[in-house]
Amino acid sequence: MWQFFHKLGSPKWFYGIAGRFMPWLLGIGLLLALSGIVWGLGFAPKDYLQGNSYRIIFIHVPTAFLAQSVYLMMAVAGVVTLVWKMKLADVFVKAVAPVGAALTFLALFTGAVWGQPTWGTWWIWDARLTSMLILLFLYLGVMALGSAIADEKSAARAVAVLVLVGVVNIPIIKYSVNWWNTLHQPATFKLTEKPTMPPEMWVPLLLVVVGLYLWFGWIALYRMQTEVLRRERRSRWVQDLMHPGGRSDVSSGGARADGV
Amino acid sequence: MAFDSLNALIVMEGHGPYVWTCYGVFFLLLGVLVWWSLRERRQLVREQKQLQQQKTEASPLQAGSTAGSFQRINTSRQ
Amino acid sequence: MGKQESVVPAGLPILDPVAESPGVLRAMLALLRRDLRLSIRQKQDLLNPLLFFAMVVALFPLGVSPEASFLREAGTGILWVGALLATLLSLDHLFRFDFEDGTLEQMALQPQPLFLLVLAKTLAHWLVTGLPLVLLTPVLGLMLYLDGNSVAVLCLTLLIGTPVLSLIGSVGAALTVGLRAGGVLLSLLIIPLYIPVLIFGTGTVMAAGDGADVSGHLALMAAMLVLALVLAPFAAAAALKISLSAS
Amino acid sequence: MTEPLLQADHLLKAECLECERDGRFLFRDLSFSIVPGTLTRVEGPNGSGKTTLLRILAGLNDNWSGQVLWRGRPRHRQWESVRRNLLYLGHRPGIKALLTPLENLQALAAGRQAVTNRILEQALAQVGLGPWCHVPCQNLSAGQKRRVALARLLFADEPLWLLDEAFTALDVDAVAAVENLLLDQVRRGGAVVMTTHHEPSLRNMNRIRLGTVIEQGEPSSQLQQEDA
Repeated sequence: MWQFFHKLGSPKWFYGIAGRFMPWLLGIGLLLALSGIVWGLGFAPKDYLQGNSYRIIFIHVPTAFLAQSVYLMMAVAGVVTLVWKMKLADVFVKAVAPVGAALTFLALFTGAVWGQPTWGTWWIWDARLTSMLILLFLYLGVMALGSAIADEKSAARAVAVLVLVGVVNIPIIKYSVNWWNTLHQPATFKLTEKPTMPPEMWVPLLLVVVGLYLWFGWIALYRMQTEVLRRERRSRWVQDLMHPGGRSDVSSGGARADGV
Repeated sequence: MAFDSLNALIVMEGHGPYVWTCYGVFFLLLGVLVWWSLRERRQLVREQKQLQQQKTEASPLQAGSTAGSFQRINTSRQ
Repeated sequence: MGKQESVVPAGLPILDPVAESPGVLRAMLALLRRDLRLSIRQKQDLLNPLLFFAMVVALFPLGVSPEASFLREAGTGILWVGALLATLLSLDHLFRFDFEDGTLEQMALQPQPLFLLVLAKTLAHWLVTGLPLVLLTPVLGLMLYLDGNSVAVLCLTLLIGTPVLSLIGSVGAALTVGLRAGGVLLSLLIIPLYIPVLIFGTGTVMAAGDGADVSGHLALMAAMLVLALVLAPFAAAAALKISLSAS
Repeated sequence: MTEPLLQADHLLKAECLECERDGRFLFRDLSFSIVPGTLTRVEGPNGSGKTTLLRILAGLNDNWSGQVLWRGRPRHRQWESVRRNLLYLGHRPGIKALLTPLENLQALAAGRQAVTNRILEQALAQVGLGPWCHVPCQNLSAGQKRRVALARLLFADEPLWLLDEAFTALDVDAVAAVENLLLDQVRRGGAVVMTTHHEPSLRNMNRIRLGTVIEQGEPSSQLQQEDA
């Protein structure tokens, strides 16, 4: 177990093993997500209440779902950074924060566009949308803090503390926003709550969710590889890898790139 | 197929613009994210390769001891 | 390396490591007293958040509408947001001056647990900013045509809420203390975390305005205070150590 | 009350210290011990990590690896005792401009040792600040502020002193007086670790020599300890 941990902390080892996983993650992820999207757009039946606008669900729910889990993953990595000082954990947080912010923005955007045909307005202070908006603020705060601190190690640890404080707050924020929502508005029907969803609807949704997770795995590993290369650029193995006219193609991050 | 024709798929009974905007922005943003990540990597690799090539040539910034000589530099000389 | 023969000069005792240090409470009180004394010497810093609070509140009748019906409805929110912003404004100074003159690192080197010292500093901050804001609220509440009952509940929620603002803010202040553009960044980090406090603060006053029993709401706010009291000093102490490591 | 006599022969022991900044090592494999009754000077050019090393020893900097032992045991099990027994004076003297010298000393001593105002006033008088005891420090010169900070050394009971550029802004007489203070501390069985650009006229100094900034993978800075 400890040896595994130690190995996981080794950037060189990580670079190689990540390269082996990435093609699979990208391939299967794209396959699942695209087939789910095609199914959802063209073949799933129309919703009897909302008509065809509900087809936004096939990207709205996966992005919202993933955006929230990415923050949780960052919090776990934050604990690892603070407790075990594992380098890869803070590489993960740094690499993944922009991706999480982009996904949150997508969830917000799709929710807003969906609101127009459903509620007749572009923005509605619905509990879920509001929570997502706050989540976006949290992501942007994490990114701002990370780039404001020059010293890499201090930046990583400061960001870890902020992410943890944020994650303690998220349930409180969700609860308070829900409560606030009932206080200010009569209950309308929610965007995504369906009493019963036929399999022709939820199977493609599930496909997109799983596909997007795998795609996230790919982009997270790719961005982590870049960050590892950047941090280790003075070390022997990176210099060998980058040797002018070297045999490897580093840009693809492929498994053959290193011969580890 | 839930739609009779390609046209019906695009129009989606009037909801087409909303749905297609969402999907468009979805693919655009994720595409930009991927492109940006790839570019970051390419830039890093290029810079690093250049750096390693230059390393053999001495640069005035690297030369000299850290103590420094504090000699005045004659700026009028061409 | 060899040990040197030490010749102890007459009249001086041999130095041995000390086992005892002054009690935690004593150290906290000393810190509290020092910070309060500093605030009194720098009276302008004491007044600034209050002035800011009053001015922000005055902007709403001028900018939106001076009509009693609007102000009565929006008054709670205006006062809460004003208090929140005023607290935020003052937070940047919580650790910054101490960081710049080196007293912060001396505090981190005290034998007492750092999180308790942070707690003492946060308490001092609340006493000189949060509490005066609460005391000023009734006056501004009357200017916004709030009725007596609402003002009383409002003051009560602020009394419970402003310490939470100070506590959560101490984490942000500790994270940004070594940064040049710390002030704006601090606001960006902290505002999202303030939202639950704001929601429950204003919600409680509104519920009271509708004639509901608000003891449950107040208990919930008190629970938030307890949670912040337990967790925030730890996070702020950890953040301070990180900021000191970077300097 | 004091603890039983030293359990280890050293106060502080550093093993394989390594500190990296911006991808470069400030120092690597740095090992030394600080023994009671010794004075150690950390030497090196600007940017070689002298202040960083002192802050690591004080426990103010966490960005390093290796091990630091306090009297034979890891520090993280006994932070209270470690902090109680070391006195650190940094670049920034820790003096509040709005407080008077006396109030400053009171605040600094409050968490450490019980001292009466009489002792503090006496200390201030002995660093030449008697008349300024009740004047806010913002009205004092840089050298006078430094003297306020150094007044702590007159009554401090900490065995280990870590002094970063303690002689900055001091006049010649004050420098000589502080040197005497350090000698007293050493004779009493305490230890001093200091950085200074001023060559102190002290004998029997150990030296920790930090090299220039080094690239990863190259030999590290050297440690020289000598009993001159």
